[in-house]
Amino acid sequence: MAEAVHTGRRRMSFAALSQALRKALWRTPFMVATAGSVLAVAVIWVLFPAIAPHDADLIDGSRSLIGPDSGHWLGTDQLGRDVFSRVIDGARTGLLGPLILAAATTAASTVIALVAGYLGGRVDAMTGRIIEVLYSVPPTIVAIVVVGVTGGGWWTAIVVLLVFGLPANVRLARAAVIVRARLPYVEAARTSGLSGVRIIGCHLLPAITPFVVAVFFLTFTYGIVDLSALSFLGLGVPPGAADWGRMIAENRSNLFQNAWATVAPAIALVLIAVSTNIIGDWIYSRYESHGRSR
Amino acid sequence: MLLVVSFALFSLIYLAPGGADQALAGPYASAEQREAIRQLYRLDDQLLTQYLHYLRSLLVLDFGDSFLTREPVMVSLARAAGVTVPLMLTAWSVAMAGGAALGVMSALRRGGRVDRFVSTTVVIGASTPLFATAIILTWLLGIEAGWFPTMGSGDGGLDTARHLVLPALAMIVVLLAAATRVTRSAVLEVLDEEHVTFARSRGVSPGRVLWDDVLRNAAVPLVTQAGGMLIALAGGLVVVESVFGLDGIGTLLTSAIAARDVPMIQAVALTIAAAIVAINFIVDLAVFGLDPRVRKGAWGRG
Amino acid sequence: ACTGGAGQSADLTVIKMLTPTLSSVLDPRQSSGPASGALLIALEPLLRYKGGELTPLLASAMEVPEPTSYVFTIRTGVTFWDGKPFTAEDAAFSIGLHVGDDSGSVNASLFSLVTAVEVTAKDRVTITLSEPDPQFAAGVAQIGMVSKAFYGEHGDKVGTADVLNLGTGPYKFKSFRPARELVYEPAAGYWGQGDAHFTSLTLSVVTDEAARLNALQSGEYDGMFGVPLPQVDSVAALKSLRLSSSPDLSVYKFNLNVATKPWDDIHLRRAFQLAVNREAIIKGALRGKAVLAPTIVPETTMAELAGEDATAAAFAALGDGIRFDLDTARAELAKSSVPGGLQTEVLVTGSDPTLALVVQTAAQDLSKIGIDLKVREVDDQTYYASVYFGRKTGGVSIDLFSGSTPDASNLPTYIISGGNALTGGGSGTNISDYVNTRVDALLGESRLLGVDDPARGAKLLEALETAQTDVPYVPIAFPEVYMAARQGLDVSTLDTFWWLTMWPETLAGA
Amino acid sequence: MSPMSMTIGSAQPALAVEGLTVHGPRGGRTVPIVDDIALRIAPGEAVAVVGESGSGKSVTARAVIGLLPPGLRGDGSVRVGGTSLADLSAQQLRDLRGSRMAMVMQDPFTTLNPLHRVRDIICATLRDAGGRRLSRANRRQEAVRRLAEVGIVDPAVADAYPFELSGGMRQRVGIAAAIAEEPLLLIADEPTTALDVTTQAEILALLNRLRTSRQMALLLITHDLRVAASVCDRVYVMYAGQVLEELSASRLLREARHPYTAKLTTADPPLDRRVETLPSIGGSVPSTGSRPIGCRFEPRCSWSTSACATHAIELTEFEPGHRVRCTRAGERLDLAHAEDLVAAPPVRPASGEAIIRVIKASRRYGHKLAVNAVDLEVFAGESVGIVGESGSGKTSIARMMIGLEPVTSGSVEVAGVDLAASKITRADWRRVRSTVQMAFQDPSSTLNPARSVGGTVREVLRASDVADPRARAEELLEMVGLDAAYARRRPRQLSGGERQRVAIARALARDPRVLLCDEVVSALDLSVQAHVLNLLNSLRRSLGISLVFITHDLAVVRQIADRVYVMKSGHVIEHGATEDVLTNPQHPYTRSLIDSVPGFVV
Ligand SMILES: Nc1ncnc2c1ncn2[C@@H]1O[C@H](COP(=O)(O)OP(=O)(O)OP(=O)(O)O)[C@@H](O)[C@H]1O
Ligand SMILES: Nc1ncnc2c1ncn2[C@@H]1O[C@H](COP(=O)(O)OP(=O)(O)OP(=O)(O)O)[C@@H](O)[C@H]1O
Ligand SMILES: [Mg+2]
Ligand SMILES: [Mg+2]
Repeated sequence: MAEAVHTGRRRMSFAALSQALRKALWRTPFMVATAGSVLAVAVIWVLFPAIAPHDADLIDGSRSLIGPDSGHWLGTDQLGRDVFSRVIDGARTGLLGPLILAAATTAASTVIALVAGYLGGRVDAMTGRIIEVLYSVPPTIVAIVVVGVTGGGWWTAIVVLLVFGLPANVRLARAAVIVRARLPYVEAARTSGLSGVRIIGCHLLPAITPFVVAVFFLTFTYGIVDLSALSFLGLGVPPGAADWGRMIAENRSNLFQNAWATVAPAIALVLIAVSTNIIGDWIYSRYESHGRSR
Repeated sequence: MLLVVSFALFSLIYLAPGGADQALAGPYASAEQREAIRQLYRLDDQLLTQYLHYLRSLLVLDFGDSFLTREPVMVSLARAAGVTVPLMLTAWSVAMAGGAALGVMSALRRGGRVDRFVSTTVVIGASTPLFATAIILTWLLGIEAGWFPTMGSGDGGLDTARHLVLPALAMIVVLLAAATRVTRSAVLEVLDEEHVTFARSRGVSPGRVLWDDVLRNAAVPLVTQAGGMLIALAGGLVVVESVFGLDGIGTLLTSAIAARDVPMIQAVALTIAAAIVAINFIVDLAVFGLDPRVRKGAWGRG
Repeated sequence: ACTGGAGQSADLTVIKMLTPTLSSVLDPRQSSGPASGALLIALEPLLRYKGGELTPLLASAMEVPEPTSYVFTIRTGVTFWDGKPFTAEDAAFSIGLHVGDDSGSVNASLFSLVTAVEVTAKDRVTITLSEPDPQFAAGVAQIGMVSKAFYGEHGDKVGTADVLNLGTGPYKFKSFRPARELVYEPAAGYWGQGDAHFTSLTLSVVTDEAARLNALQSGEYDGMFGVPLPQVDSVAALKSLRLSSSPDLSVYKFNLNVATKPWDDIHLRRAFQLAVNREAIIKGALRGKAVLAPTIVPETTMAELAGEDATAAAFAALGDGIRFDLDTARAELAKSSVPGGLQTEVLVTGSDPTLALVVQTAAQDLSKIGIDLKVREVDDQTYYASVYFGRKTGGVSIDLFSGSTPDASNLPTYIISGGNALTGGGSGTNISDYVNTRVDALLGESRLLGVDDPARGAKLLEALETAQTDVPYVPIAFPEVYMAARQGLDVSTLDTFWWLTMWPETLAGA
Repeated sequence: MSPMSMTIGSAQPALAVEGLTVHGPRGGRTVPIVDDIALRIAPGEAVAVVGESGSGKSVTARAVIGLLPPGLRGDGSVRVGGTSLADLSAQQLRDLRGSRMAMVMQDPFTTLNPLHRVRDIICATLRDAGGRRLSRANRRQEAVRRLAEVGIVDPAVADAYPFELSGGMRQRVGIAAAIAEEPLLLIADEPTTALDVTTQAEILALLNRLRTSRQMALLLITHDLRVAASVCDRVYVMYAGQVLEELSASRLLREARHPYTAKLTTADPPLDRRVETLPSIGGSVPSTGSRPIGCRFEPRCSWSTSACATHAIELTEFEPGHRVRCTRAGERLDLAHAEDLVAAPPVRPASGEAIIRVIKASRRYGHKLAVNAVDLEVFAGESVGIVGESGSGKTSIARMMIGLEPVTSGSVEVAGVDLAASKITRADWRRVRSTVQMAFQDPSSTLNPARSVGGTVREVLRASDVADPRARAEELLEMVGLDAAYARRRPRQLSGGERQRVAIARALARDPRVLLCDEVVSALDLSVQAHVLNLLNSLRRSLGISLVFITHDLAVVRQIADRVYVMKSGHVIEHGATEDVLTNPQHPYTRSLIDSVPGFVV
């Protein structure tokens, strides 16, 4: 009996899942689908850098700055490195940095918001105070100052962007949590004696999950934009790394020789940023309309 | 907050490799020469001593002279602000006005073609890094079309205005996107409110409904966010000024950092911090003026 | 920037030029090298560098009664822009500004041997050195003369945008934005013959490379001194501009610090040297706009002093010793204390992007023998602090060292003399902290000789050869220096020491 | 041309709606929301539209005034005072609004523009002789006059902002604004739902007064049958987008002919006595898009025939002025009416030790004392009601009893544990948790949407170390009248009443001795409310647990509470046996509360 119920449930949930998936795909706007495919391509680049036609770091002075041809689809840069391969290789830093940033920001802000929002009282007030102070500080300026002075580089930039980007996210997440911490089902969970960890993990977290996912994507977008701006200013990744921001900066004065060396990474950068933004926005708006109708 | 910022900066520079002595003495300087300069600027004092000394001079509103240019930092700051402030304010106000207009337009045509077009463009605008926008604009309008100078801040007056067109435009593109977004969602939210329907049910003319009921209510969140956007714009300042070779606050900051010009870094950072405080205050004031609920609440408390 | 008119070159009287660097203060103490080019047309020096020679300017004559004594006769009839006469007092004051450790002058190293600056007669200034210095006169040509009274009046505000400075030159300062832009106007009643050619002259610095290129292309500027190598091709592509090039007295080199483990090991240094593919670097990173460097002094500079034949022979020998040869490099490495190779970090500064390109290219070949170079970009201050002033590197560093005077001994004195090793208490320009008594002896002897004595050249050559065997440096290339200007402006004769000359005259084609 | 110039004979109805249909999107399709509605209101007549939530009342009202929300489309003919709206230009339609018809909405807290002063809101549409907006002084004067008309005599109110006013005042301002141009027809969409009972009575009285004094037709939308019966002349009963019955108000409670109407009236708990069980209607309202083809009430109807399910039913005249959409309207069905219900046995007074003892407990929020020195006791097995106007502190006291809200002063003892103590041990908390549990008001958020029903209950069981959570969970669901199969459902697959039942099951999972119910039925439709009330009563009987039942509805409290506490501004002003308090109130406030209930006479 128990067996039958079990399998029955599984089959049902599978059917429900596939149906939900089909429905979701069907209803997905064209833009979001496009954005998704762009991201997918980028992820493939990150996972399989070997698909690049050349070694992205292979320097060959005799082939410097040639235009696109059959060997080098997007030509070469100043040191004769293959631009196309570098754009592919650039996906790693291009996505990894924002990914780390977004993951860390999302995780940290969610945890802080959940704990502060759930506990309320003095903890929450303290968090709120700190956040208010940090909130009005523009992270990029701080990153420029700190990285500029310490010469810290990429990781420092990420940490600074994380610390100073956090308040905005904590603020949003905290607002979401506080609303939900007052929901009857959460209060019911409290009064029925569930542990705080369980309430936070099983009731509050799922309630703000779409929100968290949206924040993740949006932070990701800002991560791309901010980190590439720092790289562009020479404050991010070390020279020589195939990073889109840096490639743009390095090749910008060679526009006349091989424009693709600048344009290709710029296109990649903008496409990825736009894609994550579209997806984040989409999730967020769905979440928001859900929130409203509820 | 200003104190925190200033102290944090002080320690940061104190701990950073290299110092003003190097910048002043040049790469061929001997240890003795650098030592002499360190003595002169008291760079070898304890962090706290230096800081207290600095604070003391701040108290009498003396921000000191720049190590590098020997000018009072306030003079350099004022010169840089002469470029940055008009740039920021123009970009910001144009973007706010345009964003508000676009946002209202697309909100009123929710789901329509205009809305979808605006929303899409806005996403692209918002997620294109500022430097990329700047480069594209330089290339299109500066070089290909040759309409505007791509570099420098001009010789004052109309010429400066011409020089600021492209940098302002670059900032506008990014900010406009954000402003449009905020306006759109604010207006949508207000449109869903009952009092809008109520006003319409009483035959109030659409223009009045739009103005009195929709826009005035949507203005509150917009104004609240407008300050934040102006602040966020400061982050892009360094990039824009660098791409367009402008001698504004951002450039001043980076060059001061490069030379470890402590008084200058402090002055710039404090100015930015003070500007942020001021912006937030103005926003609060504006919201105070706009929203009687806030106003009355404040009266009740005070 | 053209004032219009018939479109002839003679009508170019308002020009704006880009320059690599401007100082933050209009004070000779705060500018050296190309930055001084902005000062020396307004704050004239005692001696003017012209056509490779030093000619009298504010000094009507220079005598060297003994190698440690220089006597300058001050020209009469020279007036400052305010009409006051230029006196020996002013000259002594101007030189004195740079003497001493506490002078705060970036040019102090040029005057480090000075023991006294005295006004020995109404129109006479005598300078006493502690030891002979063949480059001293060239140093004097690098510093502008200022007014003692003006300095007394304005104190440390001299040179700021508000106060500017007072000089004797045909161009006077009109407005100044620190480190950014300097505008000159003709000085009324110039003491010398011939008025300023340009009615308005502007020098600007644009740090962003692309912005610079855009500005050149849009015609906002009329030319540029010292086009950075990576940009040369782009500038060359601009139809409106003409480019000229000349050899530079500067050298890209790896510094292998002999006092830092494991680089104290000659085998390791040799292995490193053999594994650097300098041709590849020149072709790629330097865009072919540089000459292979067998040692740290360019052949032309050396040849002027030591003679063509002797120099050519010596350079050929030097060049043979440092061929790119990976197999030999491997063999050397095997003999070293780190036969398996090593990994180390090389700092580069963002203000010269070429450095990073050079290291990256070198790293590709070095990695083949197991020496793994990681590039880290830092800002100028960190770079100087680590490379020049302290030895906070893993032992390997890279720099572009530029001569401060045209003399052939300039580079060797800074780079390989033990006195400039940090370990010897020197300024640290001997980045490898290389101390070799033989080399020091040779350099010392060369100083005692006459400025144009070919024997001096021979001693320098020998010093270079001796130092080479110890591989403290791996010379890579001598970059060329490029000037660009629109038609009608003549940059063809401006060389790497353009800033020591009366360059506006050259530009005007006078 | 202005509609003002049209002449309207008194013979013309104030409102005549024919064949009104509104379509809207649902799940990607366009479905009808309301179907073929016909309404007719004579000048000066008051007509009610009643029906449960989602039946299409608001959509109908919006369609009449021509302000459907975006995405909805209406067809059919609407004539106001003889003018067909379809013939009008947008400008003319706008002129008609406010001057010929106006609307008052449900929530007085959101219908007024928060940024405008009362005088500007009221006078927004008024013009002087020259067609210009009134000057500020004129606006103020005019506003004061009109406020007086709706019973606000304080002239300062004209200069106030809406947020400075109480709910009742705001609704009056809303009415004053709506009738500023003396319309022929006033549509009031649940104008009192958000208000206190006492205020509600005043507003209804005001509307009635205005209607007679101005000969203004009133279309009153409500779900409160008693309001409809007491205030209006005629009633339309709506269900699932259709009018099921149209009859005179006097017949509504006693002589309804449609089984749905009849059931609804019996499900409405009587105020004057306590009944054994309240009749309820099984099933739930079909959602738009999945309505039956035949009679829409057929699935829930106990008199349905096979034909009911397959054929659409016409609205037919049963008697003059009484139309019914039912095939069996003419037959004599054994339709029960309110009088026929069996009275409940008298209450036995509770005895023994108090489980919860609240002594001089207060709760302060900032400057506001929400609960002020309240004494309250709950004994084993009894049912305690707490009634009072909105904001009187009912919820706060309940939350204090379960430890969700700290006690500012006084003490709250639960099973011997003082919740006001600064430190409470884990064991003590455990004891408190297994003594009291709570069910909340809002059915839509009372369950975690991400968890299945079974999961929700089992989670609590696991936390209290029950041996076989799965079996016990099914047992609990059955106890609240839900099939074990419900365990697998998600909250969104449940109706409001079902959710409330699951919430009760979850509360019972800890085997509490006291169950706190904070307005558990106020958001539910009448038919479902009866279910939940019956459930609670039967649980009390079978399990012997005590109930603390918070409500503002006196009729409900009568059905469920043995003793009742009446609260006002944080104080308990009266308490005693329900029977005594309701029939013989001692405190004037209690009396006014009772008097405010429409149609109820002590
Ligand atoms: N804008 C809309 N878009 C789609 N469907 C809507 C919209 N507004 C209302 N509906 C649907 O129309 C139906 C009737 O809604 P309506 O608001 O008229 O009900 P009601 O009788 O007023 O209920 P209540 O008593 O809860 O106010 C509901 O099922 C609702 O889902
Ligand atoms: N968290 C809170 N912060 C501040 N004030 C509060 C809070 N909760 C309640 N109040 C105030 O305390 C008073 C009593 O509120 P409570 O919710 O107990 O009333 P109630 O009788 O349950 O009202 P209702 O019938 O509207 O539910 C109200 O004036 C309310 O505004
Ligand atoms: Mg409704
Ligand atoms: Mg309540």
